[in-house]
Parts: sequence; C-alpha cells; structure tokens
Amino acid sequence: MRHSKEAGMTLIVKTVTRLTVGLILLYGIYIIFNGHLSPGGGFAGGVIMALSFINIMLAFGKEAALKKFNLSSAQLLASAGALIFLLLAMIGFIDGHFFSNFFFKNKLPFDLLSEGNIPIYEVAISLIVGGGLFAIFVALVIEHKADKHSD
Amino acid sequence: MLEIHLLLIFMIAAAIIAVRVKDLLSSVVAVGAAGLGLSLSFLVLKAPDLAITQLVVEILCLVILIRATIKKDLPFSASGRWFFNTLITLCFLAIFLGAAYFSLKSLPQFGNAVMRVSGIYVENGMIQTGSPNIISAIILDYRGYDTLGEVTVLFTAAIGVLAIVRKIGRKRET
Amino acid sequence: MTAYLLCLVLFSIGLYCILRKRNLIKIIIGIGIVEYAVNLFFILVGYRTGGRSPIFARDQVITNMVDPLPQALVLTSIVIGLAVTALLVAIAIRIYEKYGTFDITKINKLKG
Amino acid sequence: MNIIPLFVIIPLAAAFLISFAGRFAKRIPDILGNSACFALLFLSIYMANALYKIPGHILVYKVGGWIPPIGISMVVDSLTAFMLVTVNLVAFMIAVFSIEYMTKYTDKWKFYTLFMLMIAGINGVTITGDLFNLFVFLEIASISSYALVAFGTESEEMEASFKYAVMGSVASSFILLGIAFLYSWTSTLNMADMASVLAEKGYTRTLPFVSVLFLMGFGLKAALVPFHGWLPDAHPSAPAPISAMLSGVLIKVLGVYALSRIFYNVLGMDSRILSILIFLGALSMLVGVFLAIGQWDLKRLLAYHSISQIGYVILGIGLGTPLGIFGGLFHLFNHSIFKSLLFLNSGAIDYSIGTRNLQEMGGLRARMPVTAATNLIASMSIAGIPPFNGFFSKLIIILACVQAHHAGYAFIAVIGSILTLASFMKVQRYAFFGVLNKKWEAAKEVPVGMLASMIVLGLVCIVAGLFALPPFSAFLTNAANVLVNGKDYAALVWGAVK
Repeated sequence: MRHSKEAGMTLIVKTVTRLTVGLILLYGIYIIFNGHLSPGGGFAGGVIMALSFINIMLAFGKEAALKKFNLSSAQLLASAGALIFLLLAMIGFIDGHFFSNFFFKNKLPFDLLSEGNIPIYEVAISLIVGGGLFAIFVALVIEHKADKHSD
Repeated sequence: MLEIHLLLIFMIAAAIIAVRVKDLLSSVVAVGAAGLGLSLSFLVLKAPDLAITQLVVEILCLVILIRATIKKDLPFSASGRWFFNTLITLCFLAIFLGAAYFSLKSLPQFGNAVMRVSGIYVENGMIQTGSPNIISAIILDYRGYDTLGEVTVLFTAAIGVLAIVRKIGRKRET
Repeated sequence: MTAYLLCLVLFSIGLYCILRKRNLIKIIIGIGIVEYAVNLFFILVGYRTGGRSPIFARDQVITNMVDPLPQALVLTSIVIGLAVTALLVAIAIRIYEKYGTFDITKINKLKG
Repeated sequence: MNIIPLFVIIPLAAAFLISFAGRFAKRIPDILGNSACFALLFLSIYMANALYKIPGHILVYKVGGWIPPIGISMVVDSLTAFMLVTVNLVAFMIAVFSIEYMTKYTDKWKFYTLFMLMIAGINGVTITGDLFNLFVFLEIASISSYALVAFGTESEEMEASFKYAVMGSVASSFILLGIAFLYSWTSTLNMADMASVLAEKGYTRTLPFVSVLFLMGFGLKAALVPFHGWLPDAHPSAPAPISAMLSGVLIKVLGVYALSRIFYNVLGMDSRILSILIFLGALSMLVGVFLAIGQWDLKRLLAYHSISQIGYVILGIGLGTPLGIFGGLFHLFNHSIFKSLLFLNSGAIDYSIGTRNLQEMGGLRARMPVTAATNLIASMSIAGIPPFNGFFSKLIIILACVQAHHAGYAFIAVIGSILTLASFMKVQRYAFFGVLNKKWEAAKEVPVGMLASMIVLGLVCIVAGLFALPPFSAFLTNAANVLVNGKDYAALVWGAVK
C-alpha cells in the first residue's frame, strides 16, 4: 500500500499530470515575464514552477521527479539566483547607487522589455523561489518519508 | 463594502473551526479555507498581485502541512485543561482588543488611505520606472532593497530546513 | 472601522491558538492565522473607496487608485510567512521523529 | 559615502558563495566566512573613525538613488557606528573560533551560510533608516538564528528551537502590526519622515497602543522579563559560537538597539515609557540573577545571566539622562564582549571534555590554563570587579540612577551585582579550581584558533575600561547623544539628504 503510493498515483492522475504539467510550467514562465505589465511576477511564477515539479513528484513518485531535478541542484539553483540578484543590484554601483535601475530605460511603457532590469530581477527571483521551495519540499516530505521506511 | 465584511466573517469562522476541531487534517483544511478567503479579500480590496501570490503560497503550505501531518493525528491533550490559564489568555485578548478599538478610532476611516508617499509612486511610477504595474515598480525599483531582503529570507529558510533535516548533527567519535 | 476590528478579532483567534493549544501543528496553524490577519490589516489600511487596482492599462486614464505601497509590503510579508511556516514544519517533523508525538505536554526534556 | 551598503553586501555575497561552492571544497566556507568577517570589522572601524572626528555627523545612503521618503535610505550616525563595531568585532572573533569548534558538527558550509546570513540581518537592522526594511532584516536574522539553534539536531535543540521560533514569530507579528498602525497614521515608512510627520500631527490615541505593541515585540526579542521564557532554552541549546552570537549581539541589536532607535528617534520618548523600561530592566536584573544562581548547567547559567545583564542595559537606557544612556550603551558593549567570551569558554570546555555540567568539572585550571585565565577575566568583568570593564559600566549606571533620584533602582543594581559575583564564584570554584576530576586527566587545551579569539576578547575586556575616560569616551558620548537628542534625528537626516 505504502509502496504503491511512493511509486505514484493512479493512471488518471498520471495522464492528467502529463498533459497539464507543461502548461503549468508555461503559465509560470508567462507570469514571470509579464510581472511588470499584469498581476503576478517573479515570486508567484517561481512558486508555480516549483508546484509543477511537486505535481510531477506527487503523481509519478519521487524517483521519476528526482531523476530530472534533485535536492542539491535545486539548492544550487537557489544560490545562483541569489547571486544573480545581488550582482544585478551591485551593477547599479556603475550608475552611482546600489540598486540603480538604469539600462534599457527610456523606452515606452507596456513593452515586454520596457523597464530596465526589472525582468531580469524577476527571473532571478523565480530561480531562488523555485529552487528554494522545491528544496524545502523535497527535504521535508520525500527524504523524511524515505528515512521513516528505513527505521 | 459588504463583501469584505462577509469574507472576514467567513475567515473568522474558518479560523475558529481550525482552532477548535480535534482532527489535525480537518484543522489544516480549515486554515486552507481561511487562506482562500484571504486571497478573495485581496481581490475585493483591489490587490490582484497579492491574490495570485496568496493563492499559490496557500496551495504550497497546504501540500507541505498535509504531507507533514497525514496519518499522524494522534490524540492530544485538550487545551481547556487549565481553566485558569485560559481565563488569563482571554482576559489578555479582551484587553488587547479593547485597546485596539480605542486606538483604531483615531486612525483614518476605512477607505480613506492618506497616500502621502504612495501618491508619488502612482503619479510618477510609470514614467520613472517604465512599469505599468506599480507594485512591480515598487518592489523591484523603489524598494528593491526590501526584495533583496525578501529573497534572502526565503533562501535562509531553504538552507535552514536543509540544516534541520540532517540525520546526524554531531560527529560522534570524540 | 468594523473591518479593522474584525481583522483584529482574527488576529486574537490566532494568538489564542498559539498561547493555549498543546499541539505543534495547531501552533503552526495559529501562527498562520496571525500572519493572515496582519497582512489583511495592512491591505485594509491602504484601501480607498472606489479605487482601482494600481496597474495602468493602455489607453485608459485612471484617477483613483488604492494605495500600492502596502501591497508591495504584504508581498514581502507573505514570503516571510511562508519561510517561517516551512522552518516550523521542518522542526515539528524532526520533533515528531524524536519524541513520536506532536503534543507539547509530552515534549519536555528541557527544564524551563 | 559609498561603503555603507557593503555592510550588507559582503555577508550576503559570502553566504550565497558559500552555499554555491561550499560543498565542493572543504576550506572555502572557512576562508570566505572569516575573510568576510574581517572585512566587515575593518570597514566598521574605518566608519567609526570617520564619524568620531566629526561629532554629530550623520551619513545617509540613498538606495537606488531615490530620495528618502520615496526609496529606502541607510543611515549611519554615531550610534550605528558604535553598534557596527560591537557586532563585527564579536562576529569576527566568533568566526575565528568556529573554524576549529565547528569541526565537531557535520555540514560546516550550512553553518557558515546561516552565520553569514545572520550577520547580514544584524548589520541590515543596524544601518537601515526605514521601518519596514528593519522588519525584513530582523526576520533574516531571526530565521537564521532559529535554524542555528537547532543545528545540532538533538531532541532538546529541536524543542528549544521550536519554542524560540514560535515566540519570535509572535514578536514579529506584533512588530508588523505596529508598523501597519503607524503606516496608517503617517502614510510613510521612512523613520526620519515618520518622526517629522508624528511631530507635526501631534498626539493621537494610536501612539500608546503602537508603543505597547513595539514594547511587546522588541521586548520578546530582547528577552525582558515577562517575555524571557524562550531564552534559557534557546541560548544554551545552540552550538557555543552561536550561543555567543545570540547572547552577545543578537538580543542587543534586535531588542535593545531597535527599541531605543524607534522610541527615542521616531516615536519620541515620554516619561511613561521610560518608567516602564526602568521597571522591566530592574525586574529582569533581579529575576535573571536569581534564576541563574541555582543552575548547574554552565551554558544555562550564562543564559540566565544574559537576561540579568540586559536588564542593566535597559535600566541605563531607560533612565533617559545622558549619563544613564552612556552607561547603558557602555554596558551593552562590555556585555557583548564578556558574555561572548564566557560562552566561548563554555564551548572550549565542551570541546575538550564534552560536558556542560558544573558538578562533573573541577580543577580544569591545571589542564586548560588559557581557558581558565580568560574565564577568570570574563567572570570578574561580569561581576563588576574594579580593573575590568564591567565595573566601570555598572558603576556609571548606578551613579546615573542616584543622579536621576532613583536610589531604589541603584540599590537593586548593587544587589544584582553582588548576586552575579556569587554566581560566578560558584562557576570558578566548581569548574576551574578544586580537585581535578579523575575523568579529565587526559583533557587537553583547545587548538590555537580557538585560544586566539578567547585571548583577544579577554584583552578587550581589560582595555575596554578605558572607554569610560576621555579622549576615548567621546566615542560613546557621541553615540549616547544620538539618543539623548533623539528629537533632532529627523532634522539631521533631512540635512544630510538635502
């Protein structure tokens, strides 16, 4: 019973997940890149991306998902995102101030790249959030359960 | 604003159920309902960014809490065992609410935010940052430093959780 | 005014849960409720009657907007709440592994 | 000045780099962590020196180039510089100590990542000029400290960490609620702007409520007596360097510094708040020391003394007179030095013989001479024996009490000091003097790195008494003046922004 659960859920769930997970991921990416035009942004998008991986993990069991993306790569992704964010903020020193937002400016609003480095910030945030939350989830739920088995 | 009052009453009811119910799983589900009520309240209060964020965060919290609590709802001692302590807590909360009531009286009325600084954001935000979404303009440009703090908090929590779930904390050879 | 007060009632319910409940998961839930209440209070404070959400759209003139600053702050605050919840759940799971219970009356290896 | 943001950038960059590369190479966490701490210490001394030359000077950094009420500003005045020197001095010594000590634990890179994040949070709280930003960095420091308390992953540590995390979250909620009330009333978040708006709008019934919320929130973070329940569990459970960091720095910056900054510079201090602070300070002083005397666990005893000594600091700051604030800040500095030294000593004993129980120790002076000597210095400092720094700061606080016509509180302070002396006589008697316990014949002195940081802190204990005398006292007087002339804060910041 427990083992069948570890291997994933029923066929219906698996099929639906297979069909929707790409869409969820795409929606997350859409939200990230349109954060400055419409509601949403790096944070919500990052959580949605993490949720799509969690979805795979819950439907297909942990082996299938962890093969694609494991704990240490999630943590590396989060660190990389944080470093990118900090570096972007420090690039502002060129313009004179920490966090200055100066390149790509002077364009009309309502364009995808209308506003300086905000989209790049959004991507960095989504990396931290996606990686960090996925790492938290794996650490809390999956590895913890695996250890309970070995006891 | 009738909607917001109804939503608040719904949230209070969900919270009371979450506090009172004996079964942990039901409690988690009830608090999830309160979170969805919060998401709807954000929508009613014209904060769509927050509604989306609250919704996805709520789902994630629910998944984590349910996976953490499932099959573990062992019986636990009832909270009303020490009548005296409960009485003190209720007294404290009553005093808190009473004091809050008096201090709320002198705040600006609901629906009349002053917008001393925010007026500047609304006025110049789109031209100065190029972002039509003023929330994005604030969190990533005007107050980008706060967002650095925010992502650092999340990063801290991730590393903290990884540190806490280690199986062996100390090396044991002495 | 009534909305503010109802919001603080929600805060008090969460506080009651933290102070009086004897189960780790219930305490985490109490903290969650308190965070909901504080976040909602911040947004209530920034509401303007008849205001639009603070997002400009093409070819539209918007005169009355709700206060955008509390929304930006609450976004940060939600993330902080999520981080705290994750950390608390991690500690609670480890406590469960060590003691086999979520009941804090049975978790008392420390004296104080 | 362009170096102000570096106080946050350096530890954050170190943390992210350690987490990125730390698991691949063993030495990277040590090297990066220690060099970052050293750079911070150097920068803070440089900053303090720059400010020392011009009394009353204030530096404002506009993050992102936005002028203050619009963007976030960082403000460095004499008080900030004083806190930065205290924090980064202690942090560097603890980082050096951790190189050897933390080899007892697994996954050192996680420790250093969390440690650097904690320093980033503490420095961020210290330099910020924005109320919500203060909250965000306070949360960084708190969350990393919750995780660090549980770093040993034993059951007691988990229990202590959970208690601490719950109390800390409640405190944070109170603080955030207070900020929401203040935002509704003033519609701004910048501390200087808020101070001007509050002065302009005058008294309102919201202010007492907000004051109580902040008092509860920061009082919980500072472990003042009615709110102290978490401290005696959390501080002893952490690894020794983190105990030193928590007791030495964290409760002071998150509690005392934030409290006094907000009350003196933003809300405006009134006599009712002052009398509450004095009362809570005196209460903490007595309750902490009474609870400490009966303890047999060395770290737990030290933790109770932290409550008692924080009481002295709050008593001094709560007097509101120039001399009182001077004494309070002086004691804050001294306490962070000798309390971190005492916790490092307890860590050294634990490293060498593996116990914290005083009854099992005895005669360790013969086996661990340096630890014993530094511990004697720190014990005499905390108990207030003349040539050491603790004596001068306690004397100043007591004199300030008498001067402000609070002779009763002066008497309580003297009693607290005597009881502290008794309690540390017990530590000396059971741990270092007396007959060597047979079990510890093979006990060895700890490695050089750990000794070096303890010796430096011990030397600071001896030298720091000089801060009470001119010309060095100007350093502290300037810092105290920031609080004494609290109402000038807004004008100074606006003057620096232009």
